[in-house]
Amino acid sequence: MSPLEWISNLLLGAGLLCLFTGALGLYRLPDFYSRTHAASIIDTAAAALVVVGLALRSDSFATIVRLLLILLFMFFTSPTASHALAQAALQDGLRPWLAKRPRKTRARSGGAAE
Amino acid sequence: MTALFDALMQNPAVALWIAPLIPLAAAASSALLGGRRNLREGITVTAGVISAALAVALWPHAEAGLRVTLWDWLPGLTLAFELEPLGLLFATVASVLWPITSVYAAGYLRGNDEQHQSRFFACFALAIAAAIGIAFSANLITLFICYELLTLSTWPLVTHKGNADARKGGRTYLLILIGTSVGLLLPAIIWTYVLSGTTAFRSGGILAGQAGNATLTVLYALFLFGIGKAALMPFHRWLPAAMVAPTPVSALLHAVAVVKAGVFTVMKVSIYTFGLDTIRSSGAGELMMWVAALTMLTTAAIALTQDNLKARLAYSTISQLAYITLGAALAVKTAVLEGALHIATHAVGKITLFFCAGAIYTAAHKTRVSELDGMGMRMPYTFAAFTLASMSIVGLPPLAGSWDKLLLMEGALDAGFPLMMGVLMLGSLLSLGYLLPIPIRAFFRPAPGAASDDRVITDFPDGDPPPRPVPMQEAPLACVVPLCITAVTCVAMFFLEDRLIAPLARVLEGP
Amino acid sequence: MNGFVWIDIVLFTILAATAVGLARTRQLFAAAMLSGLFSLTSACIFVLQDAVDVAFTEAAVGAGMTTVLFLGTLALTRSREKVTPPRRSIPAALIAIFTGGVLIYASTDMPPFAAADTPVQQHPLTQRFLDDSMTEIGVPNVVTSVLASYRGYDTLGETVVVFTAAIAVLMLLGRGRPATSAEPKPREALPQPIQHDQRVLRVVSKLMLPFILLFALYVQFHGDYGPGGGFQAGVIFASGLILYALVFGLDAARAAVSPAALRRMVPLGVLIYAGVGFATLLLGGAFLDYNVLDAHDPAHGQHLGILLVELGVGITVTAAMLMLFYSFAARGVGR
Amino acid sequence: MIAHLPILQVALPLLAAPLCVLLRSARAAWWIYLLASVAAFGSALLLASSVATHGPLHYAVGNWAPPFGIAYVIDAANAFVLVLVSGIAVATAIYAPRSIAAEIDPQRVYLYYACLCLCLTGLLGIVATGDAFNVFVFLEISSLSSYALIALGKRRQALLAAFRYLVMGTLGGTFVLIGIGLAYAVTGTLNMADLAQRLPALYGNRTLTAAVGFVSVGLAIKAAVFPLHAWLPSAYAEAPSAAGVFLSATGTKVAIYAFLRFAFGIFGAGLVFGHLPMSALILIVGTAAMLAGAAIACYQDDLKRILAWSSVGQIGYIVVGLGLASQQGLSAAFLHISAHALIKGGLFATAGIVALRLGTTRIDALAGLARSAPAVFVALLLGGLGLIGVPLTAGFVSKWALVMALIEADQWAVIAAVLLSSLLALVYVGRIIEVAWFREPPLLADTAQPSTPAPMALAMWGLVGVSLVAGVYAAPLSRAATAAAAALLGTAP
Repeated sequence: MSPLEWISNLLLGAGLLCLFTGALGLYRLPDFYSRTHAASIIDTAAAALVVVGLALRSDSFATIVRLLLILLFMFFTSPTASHALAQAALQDGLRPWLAKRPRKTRARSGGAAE
Repeated sequence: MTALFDALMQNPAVALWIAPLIPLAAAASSALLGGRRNLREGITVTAGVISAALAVALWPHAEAGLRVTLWDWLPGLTLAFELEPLGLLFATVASVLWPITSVYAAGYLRGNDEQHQSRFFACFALAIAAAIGIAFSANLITLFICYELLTLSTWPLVTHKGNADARKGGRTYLLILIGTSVGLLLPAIIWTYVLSGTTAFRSGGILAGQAGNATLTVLYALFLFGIGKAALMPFHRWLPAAMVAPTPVSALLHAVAVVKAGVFTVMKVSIYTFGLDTIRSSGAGELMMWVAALTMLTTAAIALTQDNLKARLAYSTISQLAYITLGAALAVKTAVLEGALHIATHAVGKITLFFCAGAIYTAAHKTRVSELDGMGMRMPYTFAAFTLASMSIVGLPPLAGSWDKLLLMEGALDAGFPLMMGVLMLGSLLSLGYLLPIPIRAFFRPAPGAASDDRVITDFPDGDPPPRPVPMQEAPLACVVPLCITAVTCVAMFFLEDRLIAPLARVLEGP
Repeated sequence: MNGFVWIDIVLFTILAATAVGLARTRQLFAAAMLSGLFSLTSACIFVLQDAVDVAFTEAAVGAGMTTVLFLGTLALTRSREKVTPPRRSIPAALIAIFTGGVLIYASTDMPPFAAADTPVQQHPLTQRFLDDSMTEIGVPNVVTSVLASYRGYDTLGETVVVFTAAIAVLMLLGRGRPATSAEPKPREALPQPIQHDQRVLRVVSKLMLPFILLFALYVQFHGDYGPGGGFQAGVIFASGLILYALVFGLDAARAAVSPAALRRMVPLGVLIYAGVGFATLLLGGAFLDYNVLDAHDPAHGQHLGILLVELGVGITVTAAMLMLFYSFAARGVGR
Repeated sequence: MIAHLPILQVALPLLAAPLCVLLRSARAAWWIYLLASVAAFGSALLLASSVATHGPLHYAVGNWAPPFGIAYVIDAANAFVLVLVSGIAVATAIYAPRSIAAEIDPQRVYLYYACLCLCLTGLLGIVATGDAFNVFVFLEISSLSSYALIALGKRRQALLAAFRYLVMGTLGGTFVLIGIGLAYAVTGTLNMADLAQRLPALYGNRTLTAAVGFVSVGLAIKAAVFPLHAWLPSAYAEAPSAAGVFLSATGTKVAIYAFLRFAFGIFGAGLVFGHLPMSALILIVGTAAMLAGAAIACYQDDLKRILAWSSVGQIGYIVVGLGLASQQGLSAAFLHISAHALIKGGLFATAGIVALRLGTTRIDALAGLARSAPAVFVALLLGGLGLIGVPLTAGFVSKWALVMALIEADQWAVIAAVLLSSLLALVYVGRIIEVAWFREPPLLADTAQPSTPAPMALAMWGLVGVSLVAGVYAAPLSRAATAAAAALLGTAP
C-alpha cells in the first residue's frame, strides 16, 4: 500500500468518524440549533474529508479536478445552507435551548411570532 | 285531385307509402302552425278525410298480398309494409274515425278552453300515423317500432292537463305500456327471431314446428301479456289511469288507436306469427283463453261498481277487449273473424260512448253516473246516441255488436269449449248491467232538486219544486254531430259486416 | 454477495422507511422533506443500476423541483394535515397492499435482474440500439439517441405533458380572481426579500448562480455525450432562477425573467420541437426524421435534429418550472 | 400526402396548442382550435376511406421502422374512433365560443382552447398509435388537459371534482404504465405488433398475467367502468358545458378503445378471454354497471348529473359487448361507442344551453322549458329517446346489435338486464321530459331568458341529428362497426 493510499484511508476514516458523530448528534442533541450544528458537521467536515480521500485515490486528472470542484462548491454552499437554516429558525422566533432569556431578535419578525 | 287519387290507386304500393305520411304531415303542420286554430284544424280534418278515403280505396287490393320494403335497416332488421285484410280493416277504422274525432276534439277543446291545443293535434296525428304503421306492418320489428311510437305519442295526450294527477296518470300509462312492451313483447319478438330466423308475418304462421308445445305456450303468453295495449289482467291498470286525459283522448285510446292497436297486434301475432293451427295444436291458446275470460268477467264486475262515467267505460273497454283476445286465443276461423269484427264494432260503439261522456262534461260538467238523473231530456241527441251505442256494445240486434257476439259463441263451439258459451253470456249480461242503467237513469229518473244547474233553487218552503219543462242544453255542435254520425254508423254496420270481414275470411280459408 | 447488493439492501431499506414515515406523518413540511429524501434515495438506486440519466432527472425533478413546489404550496395552506379518522384510510391501505401483492406475484416470473439472457437484452431492439446507434445517429450517449431520435415522438409527447401541466396551472392559478384586484395587494407567500444584513446568503448565492446556470447549459448541450439533456438542464436552469427568487425576492426574479416572457417560452419550446417534425415533413421525410435535415450527411442531420429538439425541451421545461413556481409564489395568502 | 395523414391528424392539434398560447387572443385561439379540429376530422375521414379501400396504413415516425421507432397503424377499428373523436371535436368547436364566454374568465379563454387542443391531441394519439408506451404518453396528455378543463367549472365543486378525477386518473395512468412496463420486461419491446407476436409464447407467465390485470384496471378507471366510476358523475356534471360535451362524448370511449386495443391487439383474445376468466368478469361488471348507473340516475336532481350517471350505465353496454369477445359483440360495442358518443354529446350540449338560458340545470328549474325553448326541448326529447333505445334512434341500433350478440352467446340473464336498464332509462328520461313539458313554470320565470345562440344550437342539432340519421339509416354505421370489429379480431379480409 502506497503512502498516498494510507493517507487516503486515514482521511476516509476521519470522514466516516465525522459522519458518525454528526449522525449521532442529529439524533441525540436537544434542540434545533444544536442539531443544525451536528448536521453541518456532516455537510462540511465529513464531506470534505471523504472527497479529499477519494481524490487521493483517483488516478485520473479529470476526476480529481471534478472532485476538487465539488469540494469547492460544498465549501461555499454547505455552511451557507446551515446558516440560512439557523437564521430562518431564529427569524421565526424559535428560541435556542439553554438561553436564559429570549434574545430579542428583530422587533419586526420576533415580535410577530411571539 | 281525383286524378292524383286515381293514379295512386293504380299503384297501391305508393299508396301504402303515403298512408302513414298523411297524418305525419298533419302532425308537422299542426306543430308548426301553432295558434292559427282554424287553419290547423282544417288541415287536420282534411288530412283525416283524405286518409280515410285512401284506406277505403285500398279495399279492392286487400288480397293482393302487396309488400313494400321501406328500407333495410340493419342486417336482419327490415322495415316493411304489407297490405292484408286484417290490417286494412284496422287502418280503415283508425283513419275513418280520425276526422270525426278531430271535429269532436276541436269542439271539445274550445268548449273547455284547454291549453296546448297545437301539441294536442300534433300528437294526435302522430298517434294516427303510428296506428296506420302498425296496421300495415309486414313484420314484428316494424310493428314494434310503430307500437312504441304510438305509446310515446299518446303520452303527452294523457298528460295533457299537466297537473299532478295528469302527470301521475301519464307516468302509470307510460311505465306499464313501455314496461310490458320492452320487458315482455321485445323478448318475445327476439325469441321468435331466434326460433324461426325471421320476424315476417306469414299466412299460417312462422312458428309451426319450430319449438315444443311448452315453449310455444310460454311464448304466446309473453306476447299476449307483452302487448300491454290489449289490457289483459294484470296489465290493465294503465287504462283507468289514462282517464285523466281529455275525452277526445279517451276516444282515441279506447276506440281509434291505442287499445285497438293492442288487440290488432294480438290478432296479427296469433294469425300470422303463430298460425291458428299451431295455437290450437300446441295448446298455447288455452291458457290465454282463460286469462281473457277471467279478465272479461272481472273487469265487467268492476265496471258495475264504478260511479265515474269514464271509469265505468274504461273498465267496459277492458272487458270488451278480452272478447277479441279470447277470439284470437280460441284460434278457430269463426272466433278470429269475431275478433276482427269486434275491433271495428267496438271502436264505433265505444267512440260514441266517449263522445257522449265528453259532451255531457262539456255541456253540464257532470262526470258521475249518479249525477245523470233526468239528463236525458236536456241532452236528447246525446243520450239517444248513448243508448244506441250501449246496445251495440252489449250485442243487441239490430246493432253492429250483435254479429260478433254470435260469431264468438259459434267459435267457442267450434273450438270445443262449450263452457265458454256460458262465460260469454255472463259477460253480455254484465255489460247489460253496467251500460243500460245509464240511459235509463237519464231518461226515466227525475232530475234532482234543481231544474237547471246554473240556477240552484233552494227556497221552496213547501216540498218539491213544481215540475217545469226542461230546456234543451246540448254540447256544441262540433261535439254533437260526430257522436250522432258514429251512432248511426252503429246501426249501419249491422248490415255491412259481411263486407268487412269477407276478405279476411277468404284469407283464413287459405289457398 | 458483492458490495453492491449490500448497498442496494441499505438503500431499499431507507426507501421503505421513508415511505412508511411519509404515510404516517401529519407534519406536511416533514412530508415534503421526506418525499425529497425518497426521490434522492431512488436516484441513488438508479445510479447503482447504471441508469444515470434517469437518476439525474429524478434528483433534479423529484428531489429538487418537486420539493420546492411542495414548500411553495404549503406556504399557501396550513402546514398540518387535517386529522382524518383512521378508518378512512382502510380502503386505500387495502388497495396499496393488494397492488403490492400483485406486483410481488408478478415479480416471481420476472426475468432475473441484470441477467444477460433476459428478453429485454436479447430483443433485436436492444441490440440495434447498442450496436448501430453510433453509425445511424452518431451520438455516443445511447440514451439520448433513443430518447431524442428513435423514440423522439414519445419525448415530444412528454414535452407536451409538461406544457399541458404548465398551462393547466396557469389557467387555475395564473391570475387572481378578478374580484381581488380591487382589494389591497395581499402579502405574497414565499419569497420576501431577505433582510439586507444577511450578506452571507446573498453573496454566496450571487457567487453560485453563474455556475448553476453554466452547469445547466453544460447539461443541455452535453447530453449527446454524457448524462443529461433538455429535461435535466431545464430543471437546473429553473432551480438557479428559483434560488435567485428565494434570496433576492420575487420582484427581482420577475425583473430578470418576466412572466410574460415565460408565457411565450413555454409554448415556444413545444413549437420548436413540433416545428422540427413539420420541417422534416416539408423536406420530404417522415415526421421527426432528422436524416432529411441535412441532405448530404444524414448523421449530421440527426445531430442537428437532436440539438434542436433538446433545445425545445429545455426551453419548455425551464419556463414551465419557473412558471409553476411563480404561480404558486405569487398567490396571495391574505385569506 | 395521404401517407402522412396518420401523423398529421395528431400533430396538427398538437401544433395548435402552443400557437393558441402564443397568440394570447381568445378569438384567434378559437379559430386555431376550429381549424385544427376540422383538419383532424378531414384527415380522419380520408384515413377511414383509405383504410376501407386499401387496408391498414402504417406510418413510421422518424422513419425508424418498427419495432425500433414508434409506429402509427390505422385500421378500420381506430379509423372508426378517430372519425368519431375528431367529429365531436368539430362540434365542440362550433359549440364552445358562446358557452365559454358565459362560463369562463375572459383572460383564460385562450388557455382553455389550448387545453381543448391538447385533449384532442391526446385522445387522437391514444387511438392512432401502434406503440404501447406511446399510448401512455398520450393518455397523460389527455388526462392532464381534461383535469384542467373540468377544474374551470363555474362552481367551486368543480375543483373538488377535478381533484378526485385527478387522483383516480393518476392511479389509472400509473397502473397502465406498470402494466406496460411488465409487458416490456418479459418481451423487450413496446411495439404493439411485436408484442402481439411475442406474447403468445408466454401465456401463463405470472408477470404477463399481472400486466393484463394492471392495464385492465387502469383503463377501467379511465373508462369509468362501474365500480371504478366514482370520478365521472361529478366531473362531467361540474365541468364547463363545452368541456362536458367533448369529454362526455369522447373521454371514456377512447379509454375503452384503448382497452380493446390492448386486449385484442397486444395481449391477444386467447390470453385475455381464453386463458384468463376476463370474459365472465367483464360481463358481470358491465351488467352491474348498466343497472347501477341507470338506477342511480333515476335519483338525481340535476340534468347534468342524470346525464353523467346515465353515462356510467351506458358504458356498461359497451363493456358487455366487448366482454363477449365475439365479432357481433365487438361490433355492438363499436356501435354503442358511436351511438352513445353522439347522443350524450348532444344531450350535454343541450344541458349547456339550458344552463346558459336558465342559469341552472336543476330538474325543477326545467319546468315550462317546452314552451320557453321548444327547440332545446325537442333536442332533449330526441336525445333522451336515444338513451332509452327507442326504435329508430341510434341507441336502438346498438342495443339491438348487442342483444343479438348476447343471444348468440346464450347470455339470457344479461339480456334481461339490458331490457331492465332500458326501462330505468325510461324512468330518468321520463322525469326530465315530464317536468320540462308538462309542469307549468313558476310565475316569476317570465323574465326574459337569453335566447339560444345559433352556433350552440347548430352544434346541438348537429350531434342529435347525426345520431338520428345513424339510427334510421343505420346500415353504413353498422358496416363500419363490423369492419372495426373484424380488424380488431384479425378476421378482416
